[in-house]
Amino acid sequence: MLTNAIAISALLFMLAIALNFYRLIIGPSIPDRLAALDTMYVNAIGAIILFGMWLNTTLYFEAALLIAMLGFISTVAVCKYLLRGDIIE
Amino acid sequence: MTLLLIVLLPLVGSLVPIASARSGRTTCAWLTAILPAIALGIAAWYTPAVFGGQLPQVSLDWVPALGLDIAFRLDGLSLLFVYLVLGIGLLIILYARYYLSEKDSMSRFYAYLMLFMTAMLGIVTADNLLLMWFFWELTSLSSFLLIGYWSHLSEARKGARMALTVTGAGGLCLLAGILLMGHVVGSYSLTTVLEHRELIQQSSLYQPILLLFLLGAFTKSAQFPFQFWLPHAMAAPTPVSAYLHSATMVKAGVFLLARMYPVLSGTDEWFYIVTLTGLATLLYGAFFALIKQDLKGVLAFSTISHLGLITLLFGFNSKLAAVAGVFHIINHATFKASLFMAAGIVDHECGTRDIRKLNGLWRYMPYTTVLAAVASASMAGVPLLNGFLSKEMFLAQSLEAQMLGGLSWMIPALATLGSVLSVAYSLRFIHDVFFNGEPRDLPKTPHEPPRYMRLPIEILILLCIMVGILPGIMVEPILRAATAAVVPGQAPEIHLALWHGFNLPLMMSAIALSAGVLVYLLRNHIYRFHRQFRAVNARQSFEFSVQRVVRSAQWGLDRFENGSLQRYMFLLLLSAVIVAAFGLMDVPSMAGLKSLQPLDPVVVTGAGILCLAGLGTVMLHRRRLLSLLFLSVVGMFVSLTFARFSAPDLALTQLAVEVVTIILLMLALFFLPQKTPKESSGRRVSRDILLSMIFGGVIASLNYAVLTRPLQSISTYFIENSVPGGGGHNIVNVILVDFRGFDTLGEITVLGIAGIAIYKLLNRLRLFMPSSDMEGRPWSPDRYPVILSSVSQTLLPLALLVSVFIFLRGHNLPGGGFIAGLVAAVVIILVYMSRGVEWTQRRMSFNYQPIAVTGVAIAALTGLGSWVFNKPFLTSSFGHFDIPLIGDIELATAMMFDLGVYLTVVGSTLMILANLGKVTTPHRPSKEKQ
Amino acid sequence: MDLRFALEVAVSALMIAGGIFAVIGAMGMVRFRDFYMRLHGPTKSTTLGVGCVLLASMSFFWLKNGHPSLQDMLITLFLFITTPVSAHLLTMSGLHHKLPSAPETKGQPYELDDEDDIARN
Amino acid sequence: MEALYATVTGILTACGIYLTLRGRTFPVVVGLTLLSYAVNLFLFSMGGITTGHTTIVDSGQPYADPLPQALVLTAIVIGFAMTAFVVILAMRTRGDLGSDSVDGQRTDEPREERK
Repeated sequence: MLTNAIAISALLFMLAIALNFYRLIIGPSIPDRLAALDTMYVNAIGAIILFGMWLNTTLYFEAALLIAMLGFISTVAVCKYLLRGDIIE
Repeated sequence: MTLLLIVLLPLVGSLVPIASARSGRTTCAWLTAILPAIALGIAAWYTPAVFGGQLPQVSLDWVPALGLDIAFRLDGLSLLFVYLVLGIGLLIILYARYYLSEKDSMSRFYAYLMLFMTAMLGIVTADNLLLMWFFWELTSLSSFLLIGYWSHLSEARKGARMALTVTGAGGLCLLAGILLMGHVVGSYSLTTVLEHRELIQQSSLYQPILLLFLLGAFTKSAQFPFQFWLPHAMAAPTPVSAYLHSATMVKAGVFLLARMYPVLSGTDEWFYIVTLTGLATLLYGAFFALIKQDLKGVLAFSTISHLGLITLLFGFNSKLAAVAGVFHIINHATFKASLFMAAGIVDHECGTRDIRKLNGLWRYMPYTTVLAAVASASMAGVPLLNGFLSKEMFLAQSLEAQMLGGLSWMIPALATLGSVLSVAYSLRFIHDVFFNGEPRDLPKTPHEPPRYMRLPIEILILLCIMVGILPGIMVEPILRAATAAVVPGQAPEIHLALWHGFNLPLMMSAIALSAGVLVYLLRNHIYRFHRQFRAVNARQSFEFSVQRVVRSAQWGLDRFENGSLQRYMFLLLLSAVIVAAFGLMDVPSMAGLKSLQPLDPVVVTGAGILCLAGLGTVMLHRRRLLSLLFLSVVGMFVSLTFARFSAPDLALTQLAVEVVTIILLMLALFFLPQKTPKESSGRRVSRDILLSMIFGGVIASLNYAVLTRPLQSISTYFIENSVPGGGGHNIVNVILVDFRGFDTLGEITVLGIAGIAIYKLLNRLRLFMPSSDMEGRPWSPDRYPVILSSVSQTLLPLALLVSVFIFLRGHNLPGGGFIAGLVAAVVIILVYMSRGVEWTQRRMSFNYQPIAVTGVAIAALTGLGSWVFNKPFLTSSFGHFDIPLIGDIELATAMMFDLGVYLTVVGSTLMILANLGKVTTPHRPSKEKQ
Repeated sequence: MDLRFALEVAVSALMIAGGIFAVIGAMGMVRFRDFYMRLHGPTKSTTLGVGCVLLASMSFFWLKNGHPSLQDMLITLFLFITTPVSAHLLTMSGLHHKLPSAPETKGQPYELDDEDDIARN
Repeated sequence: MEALYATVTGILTACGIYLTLRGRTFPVVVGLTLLSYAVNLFLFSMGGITTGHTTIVDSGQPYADPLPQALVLTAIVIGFAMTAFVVILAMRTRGDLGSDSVDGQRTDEPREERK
């Protein structure tokens, strides 16, 4: 049962990511795309966690952890760029 | 071993004049003379042995792999030349002392001269062809320096360049020939080569070898059609001409002929090429010697003609001819050197070399007149002088030559013609210069030269006469020895004598003498005859051809190198893809035997997004920010791919690097245009698309081919030894910090260097900062959004904890120094972003360069540490510790190494990003200041 | 055994729910009319979805190893700290870009700019 | 799976190559980054693409080839360093020549706002 659940959920997450990517492509505005990117990061976390469960190993959790941190940071960077142009000032 | 000294002493001697430049001209000259004198003594010491038929040799390894060793030999031929080079060299040193004027730097001249002497001695004594070639080119170089000694005269410069070009080119041909010969014989040792006459002459490479060697020889001794450089080399100071262009350097060519005579001669090719060249040179030189108006020009052309004569002699495939050739080498050296010196004296005392002005000098310098007269008589081949003997032999041999069949009579005829001309120009040299009326408007009033300036000439003249009268005693032994080296098999019966009775040769020289006088008397007709030809200036045509070569080279270069990196990139990639494609063509089938893995929808979706993101990056590359967003999607999915295919470490690293890269590009983008203008032509775009598609195709098929083939991995060793050897369970990390620790050390060093280089590049970088973004919106006034700054502050310790955590577990589970370092760096960058440089700097008041350097140092020291316990570099030892929550970890020395990696990564990354961020700070003062 | 089965059911349910939430969030992101509405999707639904999955995995590995994995907690922590902040920043940049807002969007965003000024001084 | 993987690598390579052939520094840098992604994927796949394998000793799963992973790991980091270097060079070019064209000729932006 668990494996099926994992499979279904993974598919759903992939679908979600695909949709985000669609938004990233069509835009229209840069903040839109950025939001899409950020959401992709978040969904990627879910996907990786599921993958870990599927292989039933915790080896991939660091990846998720890093995405959680670094995805945020890159979003911040782009926002800062949009707002101030110079991200380290 | 003492044999080496013959070459070494002059080499050392080239330093003496420089050292003793201060201590007066005469002293300098004497000091310089000492070492060659000693070398001459050594040669003399060897002489009995050589005459006794022994062959002193010495050999040291230099580059055995190339068959190149420092080997010298001293057979008869070498000895003869050693005597010439050193003996005449000493005389020249003496002569030059008085010839050179006060303003000429004497030490420089002597240094060049000694260098040349060394080279010359090297050629004649080398026992290894490559070594000989080395010295051969050295003579070209040093002669370049000597001819260009008066570098303020364009004449001298041009002449020197010409000489260098011609002889240097010939030298390269010689090298090719030597390599071929070495290939045939299988050794470059002269001794060995000389034993393989048949082998060489049978081999199919004989013609090329012969041709290349002859090219070398002919260019060096100014044989037709390469003779043109010699007259222009007369721009050199006369001592140089006397030394190089009579006695030594131009003799190197004929020396080569003599040296290779045993192996190369005796074939028809040899006969035809060498004889005809020699004959042509003989006549050409003789004719122009007769009509030149420049004193040294006359001598130069006469030298050419005599070299032709010697070549001709070597051309006849008869032993006696070779003997005559060697003999004439000696004679020519003696009388021609003295003639040059005499001409030098005239030039020196009268201030001109123009024969039309020089007349009747005998009144002013009777003594010199006598010397010159004797020398030129010897050149003309007047009996009782050495020139006569060798000319006799020459004429005799010319009668022997039968190879031309029905036309054989032409050789003696032409030979006689040559000697007729030589008589004529010798006569002219004397009569026009020293007699024949009064001198016309000379710059100076001539008078006898200083005593010691004449001494060298006197000595040489003395030799001429002695040899001429008592050849048997004077030269026969050395001639025998030399011939033994030149002529294979048992030496021919040499009988040097003044009087062979009334015979054809004698008659021929009688004809030559009388006809020569006649020709001289009729010279004006010859001038008139010659004047109708347009004079070709060899130098101009040479310079012109050089220019043409340069221009064509420039043209060829411009075809490729038009300064556009874009174009270079294209060419580079094109060639790369061609190479790769050819590699792929050898692969019989694309797909290997390995069974494929099934697809699953998740992977397909991911792959699709990855590709689309890549394409998006390309399509939107004009709107740079957007393409960055797509780029980060690519990065994320690449790392997901790594995770998917069981490489967690890679996934982590890729993630961190991707974020860092985005931040970096963002920072840079601020200073760069936001949009890329449309400038590449449609043709270029389509061309590039085509190339990149081909490239992608090649890579894809290559990758597929690899993936579908069963692979045998070499990693089993690492897998087995990871725990016992490295004390870590994460094999990837153990490989990084332990097995391949040395590579990692190199890599972090590169990282540190890159960081420092960037730090330097940013130094005093002046950029302009847009005050608004691309839509012209002014920047938001809110510098540090409150929420962001507070959150990032709370996040900081947590994130650093994570980085430490990743670092500590890295040895056993995914993680490690690289990743942890990147994470830490990124987090600190977050603080920079949210709080600004001032704030951060105030709290983290240290530079990052030291951190990076410390990191590299720690890593290196860890490696060295294992030496203390005399283990090999980077051997790791480890013990177990149990830390709650993180679990059992080894504190291995590898851990220390990893710490080094960690610090380096943190340091360099921050060095790059923080410094880049700081660029703007001084220009945008923050609120905290006020 | 029974308990175990129940837990498995719960975990599976959580995962499915997470997936659904994620898709809903993405749908919202695609379908909503203007930027400010679109932000609702990720900020709420997606976070919730991933939260569910995290919860699922936490209990899953608790089941498996007897103790919850540290990383799960850390991830959750990060996620719940960062998402709001990034959302906030996104809104700020949206406002800064003066993105058009559909009539349904409440509040006149542009006055917020002045608020920014106030916040600054 | 293999075919898909190879295709992706190929496409990424193509994108990278195309961008590196552009005439401005920034696209070239982006292109280099893409290219390095592609190359890393390629190198990584030399150890075979495996699912659910591991590089952790005795964790019960079969081993993936650790060597390519180790090499790629450092390659990624060094790649970043080089990208950074190129970027800074690009900035330097812009600063000194006032143009961001790779050939460093055309000065196209007004050099105002020098602070």
